[in-house]
Amino acid sequence: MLDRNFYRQLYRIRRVEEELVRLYPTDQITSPIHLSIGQEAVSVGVCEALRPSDVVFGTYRSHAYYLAKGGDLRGMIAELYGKATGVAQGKAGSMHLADPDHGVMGASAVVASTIPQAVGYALAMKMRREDRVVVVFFGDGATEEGVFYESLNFAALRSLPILFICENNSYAIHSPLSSRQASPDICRKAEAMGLLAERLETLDIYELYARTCRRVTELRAGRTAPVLIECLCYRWKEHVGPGEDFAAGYRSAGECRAWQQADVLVTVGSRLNAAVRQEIEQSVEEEIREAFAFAQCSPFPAGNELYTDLYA
Amino acid sequence: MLDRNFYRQLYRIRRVEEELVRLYPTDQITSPIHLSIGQEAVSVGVCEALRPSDVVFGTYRSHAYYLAKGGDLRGMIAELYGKATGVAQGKAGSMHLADPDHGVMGASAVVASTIPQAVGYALAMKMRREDRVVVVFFGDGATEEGVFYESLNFAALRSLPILFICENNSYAIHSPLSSRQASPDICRKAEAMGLLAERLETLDIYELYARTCRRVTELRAGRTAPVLIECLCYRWKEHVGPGEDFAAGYRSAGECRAWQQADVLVTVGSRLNAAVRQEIEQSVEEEIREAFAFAQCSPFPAGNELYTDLYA
Amino acid sequence: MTYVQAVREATAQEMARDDRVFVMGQGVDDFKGMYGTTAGLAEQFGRERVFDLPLSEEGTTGVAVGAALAGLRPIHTHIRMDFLLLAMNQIVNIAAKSRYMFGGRVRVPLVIRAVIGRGWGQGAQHSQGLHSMFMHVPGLRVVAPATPYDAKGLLIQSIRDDNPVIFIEHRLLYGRQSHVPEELYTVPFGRARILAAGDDVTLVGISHAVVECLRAQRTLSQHGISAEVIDAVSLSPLDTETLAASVRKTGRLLVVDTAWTFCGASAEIVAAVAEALGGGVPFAFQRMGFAPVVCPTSKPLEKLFYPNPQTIARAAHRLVRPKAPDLQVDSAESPEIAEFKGPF
Amino acid sequence: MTYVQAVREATAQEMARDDRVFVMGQGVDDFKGMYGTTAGLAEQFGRERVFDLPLSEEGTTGVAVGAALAGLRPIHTHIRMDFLLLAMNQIVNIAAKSRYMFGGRVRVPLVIRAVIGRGWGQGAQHSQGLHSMFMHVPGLRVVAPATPYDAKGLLIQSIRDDNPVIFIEHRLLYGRQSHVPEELYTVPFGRARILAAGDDVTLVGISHAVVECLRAQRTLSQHGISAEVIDAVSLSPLDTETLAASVRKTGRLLVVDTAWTFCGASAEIVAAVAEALGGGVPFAFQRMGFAPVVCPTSKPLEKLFYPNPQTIARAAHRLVRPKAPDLQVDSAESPEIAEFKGPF
Ligand SMILES: Cc1ncc(C[n+]2csc(CCOP(=O)(O)OP(=O)(O)O)c2C)c(N)n1
Ligand SMILES: Cc1ncc(C[n+]2csc(CCOP(=O)(O)OP(=O)(O)O)c2C)c(N)n1
Ligand SMILES: [Mg+2]
Ligand SMILES: [Mg+2]
Repeated sequence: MLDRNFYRQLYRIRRVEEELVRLYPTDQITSPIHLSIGQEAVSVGVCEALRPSDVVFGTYRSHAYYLAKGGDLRGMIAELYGKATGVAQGKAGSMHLADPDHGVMGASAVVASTIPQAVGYALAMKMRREDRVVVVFFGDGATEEGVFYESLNFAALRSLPILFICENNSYAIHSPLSSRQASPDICRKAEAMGLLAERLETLDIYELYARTCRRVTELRAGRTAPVLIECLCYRWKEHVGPGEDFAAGYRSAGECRAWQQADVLVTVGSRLNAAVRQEIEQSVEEEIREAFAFAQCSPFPAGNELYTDLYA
Repeated sequence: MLDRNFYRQLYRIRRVEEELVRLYPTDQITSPIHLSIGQEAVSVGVCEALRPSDVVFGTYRSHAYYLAKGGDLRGMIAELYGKATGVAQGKAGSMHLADPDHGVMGASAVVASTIPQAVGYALAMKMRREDRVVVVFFGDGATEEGVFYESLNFAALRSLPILFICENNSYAIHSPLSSRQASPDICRKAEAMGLLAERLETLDIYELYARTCRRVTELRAGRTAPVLIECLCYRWKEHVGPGEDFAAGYRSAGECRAWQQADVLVTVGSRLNAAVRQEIEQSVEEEIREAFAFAQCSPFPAGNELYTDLYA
Repeated sequence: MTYVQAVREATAQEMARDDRVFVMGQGVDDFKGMYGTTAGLAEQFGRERVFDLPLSEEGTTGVAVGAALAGLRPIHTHIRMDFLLLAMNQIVNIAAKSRYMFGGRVRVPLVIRAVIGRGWGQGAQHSQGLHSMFMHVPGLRVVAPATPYDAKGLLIQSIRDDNPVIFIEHRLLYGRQSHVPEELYTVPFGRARILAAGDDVTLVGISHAVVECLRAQRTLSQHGISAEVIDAVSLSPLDTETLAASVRKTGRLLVVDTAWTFCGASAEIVAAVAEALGGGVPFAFQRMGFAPVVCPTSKPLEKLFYPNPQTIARAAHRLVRPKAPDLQVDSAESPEIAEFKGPF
Repeated sequence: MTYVQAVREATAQEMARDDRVFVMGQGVDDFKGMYGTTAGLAEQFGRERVFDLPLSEEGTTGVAVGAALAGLRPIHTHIRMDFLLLAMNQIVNIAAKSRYMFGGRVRVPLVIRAVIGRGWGQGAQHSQGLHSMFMHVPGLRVVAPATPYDAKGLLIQSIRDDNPVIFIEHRLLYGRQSHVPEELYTVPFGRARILAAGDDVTLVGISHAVVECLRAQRTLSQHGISAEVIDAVSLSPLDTETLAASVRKTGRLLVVDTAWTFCGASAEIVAAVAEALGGGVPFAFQRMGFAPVVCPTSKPLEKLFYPNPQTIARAAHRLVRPKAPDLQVDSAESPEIAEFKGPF
């Protein structure tokens, strides 16, 4: 069952983004997209361990965790197309995707800036004595922002039910981690702030899932300090946009190849029998086709929409 | 010789602040003062190990390091009195004391906010291949601000000649460290950011001096990562102002008593013979009397001074 | 009841009424209790609902936003408005924008209380009135009540509002007294208050400047000039209508702010009133506020940094009688300034 | 030469002239080189003088201030102005105030380059023009050149100045071409530039809005309206004199900003011009800028968020001929907007 779920999720995210890659050159999506291709397993491994009532926060690289947590696909694609049927009626685009009905609390284009909100959401859960948890996804670059440390300290100080997931793809745009951080050990930083922390050196979705399950159970029960899991991973596409950028010189295709050879989608897929796979793939393809068609047919927001929803 | 220097510095700072305590109720000093009484040994132990060409940055609790580094006393007292003869012609007060001619680069009333400037100053030294060092003083509270981590990372990343001195008096205003930080180990945080770090559990001025000498020598030679020394110490007076506040309930007089019994001024003084001590005390008393008289006699800045020195 | 008591009462009553309301801020639970505005609240409502914060303005502002997104109603306090400069990203990029950028699917019911400091050498970084920065940003509300009555009513209104509100207090208003009803009441956003009616000139004050305008008004009346004094109260939304109606009547406008004038609230008020009156309708006006420098600590300079009842009266007099010699008034220091002995 | 090349050339020439000048910013040394404005500089001047930064805006701004205090002349770059919100404390509380609060004993020769984004769904947090926040603060200079010529001359001026300068670029100006002298030259602060002379109405544009004003001016002239187009160029200090002189002549003022209008630069310009003209001298005016909401990403909404040559021309026409029916102009999209395909 886990294999199936993993595969469906991984395949779905990958294929959604591949469709975005295919269609982006048509200029119908007129906003920046930051793709997660290659990193999907982080979102899937973590979100599979969550309940619908749990909440995630994330970044502009929003598609994988949005979908893995159960965000509405049609509303997402329509949002990227800037349509009135988008989850935010075309006001969010890819960088601010959110679907609060499904516990996806939204993204920010300012690096690290959703981290403290995730902590605040967890504070509210704790104050209300709920057994929900918050997960916040962010990149390695985010761990250079001061607010990261402020957030960890606060979360640890108040023992909040929150799991920090650092997707360490070792680059912030084109800068390698080693040129930005004196000490590359992110877990150690989290531990110094009073968290529990662990690193996953390989993109092992089963291991990530198992660890998340364990941690989340403890967090729900209020039995543990907040936790940070650092997931090493790799971005296959350019930082923003649909292309590849191995020719740019800041990283090599070879570096990527090792990750591509260990593609989690393939690993998980190989554990399913062909019929099951095919069934999953067909239904996902159908869903994706339908979602893009929906987005493309949907109307743009009317002009007066510009002025709605500023204040509640 | 070291004993003499220590004693002169310690005695001078203590007595300057005692005079401020005595005179504050006359309302001639019309700006907030944050006293270092009890913590002087940190500034003295560190600054004795510096050269005149080295540079210090600090906080609104500015008197001790300002004087220990060689900041002008008359200009300081006149500054507190808001006089035209003050180091900043009355524009700084106690919270923004600076004397760049003597390597005192100034204070800020915003917690932690001079830390990155100290790092930037050290960057300039390194770019110019100077063998100078920067020292920045700050409190335990400052280590909660995100900019502290950003600054440590940058300093470590570029191996800058800078020494971070955390004066951990275990309170930020009336809040104990334990209610503000999940993990009270500040050294560990610094180490996680790539610094070398060490803690001084007692206010041993000789030990602090020795360690500073060693560290500063290494920093000058570019042989070490930046260093943080955490000095445990205790503020004897209220957070701001001349009074005591043991009746307020957030801390006890007993807590303070242990520190007062180990008063560094007394320890160091007891190592000098009476004549030497007396000579030092007399000359310091004379200097202080003169400085306050100078301040009191000095004119206030003229009205048009309001508009000078905004732009260079 | 004093301004401090009014703020405290509004908080306590709303906390009693609505258990989603909580208070977080550096020192809110200590013996000083934010100048008394949060005194005893921790005891009354428990330390889960009234708690101290680490020194992490950006982070804790984000925490407040997150708690608001989750349906709580945080009141986040700052003993100086200057510290909000550390939290601008969370306030401007997140709090102000979340609702709109997520297509109206979330609410951010957040009150940020911030104190403008003044006097006793507060100096460069403890004296700023930064409201115009927040007024500039759609998605925020900005209020600056000058009376205990408005402080209570507007704080209740702000707590109940589903949007982020920057609630600005002034250190020198804290001792101000006025009648404040015991019951819960709200004062609406976007409503200025006419404190004194007059025909010759409109004085619009912001926060503590209102008090100084009232003093100037008394001086002016002794010299036969009838000044209408308006407390702006709500800065965003701004009650342009009330201001414009007054200027339409008096033909003269003097705006006195507790901030710099360049790109300040006073620029906006002048422009907005001119707009409302139609660009072609002339009125004499002047803006007053901080001197265009950094706030110095030395007392004589500090005094010159701020408008005072004398300079306000003189400016108003010049607007009304441009040809007459300058008004001569004796320069008594306003009592709350003379009496303020800090340190903070 | 394009705007990008002008910025790059100014930087390179000043770095060659003065070895205290250095460039630090996220990505300045990568293959994109800040949209090309820093391309090749690391190779030319070495990685010690042109270097990448961690994602730590507040901290690295403080680092730049510290290096400036030590006598170097940093140029600190930000690919979006929105990120300055993370550095407000260092900019406003430290950089702007250090010289004054230390009694004139230090200098802060610092240039902060910040880009306003627009188009291709930049959205809420990558599109803000926050200049009025900086204009509000004494101790800062704020400039926003719209032409390659001014970009080069003002950048050189800013680098040589001993004060912190917020140097604002606009993403859509980068491709703009004009003649730029090869030699080093400076353009002074505080000088607006009259780009087209006219008698009927004064159009004051800020940054990219200048380009749109020029387009509107051509449309207006086809309809017999002669618009004077002024590029504000320097926002603080502001060249009120030049603006006021024009309005004195035309009697009408339309300010078009690349920012919100409430408490914005456009409010200041209106107020400052009215002050200069004497409050009692009437002139018709209007402010235009961002719609008073958050910037949406959907293209049709994004389009409505900004003034454009058509809405500018229409507004100017209304000012000149208030009784005439609205100007009908066809709404071609400005080429740099139509051609911009992001992603950033
Ligand atoms: C505060 C801030 N600084 C800079 C940027 C520009 N920027 C956008 S994405 C990015 C890289 C972030 O890297 P990381 O956190 O590792 O996430 P990744 O893109 O690798 O997923 C940068 C620097 C930004 N958006 N926000
Ligand atoms: C950014 C900021 N937040 C809050 C304050 C208010 N404040 C002034 S001093 C202080 C305590 C700082 O504690 P610490 O760093 O330990 O220094 P200490 O006063 O103990 O020497 C606080 C919270 C401030 N000045 N700046
Ligand atoms: Mg990364
Ligand atoms: Mg302390």
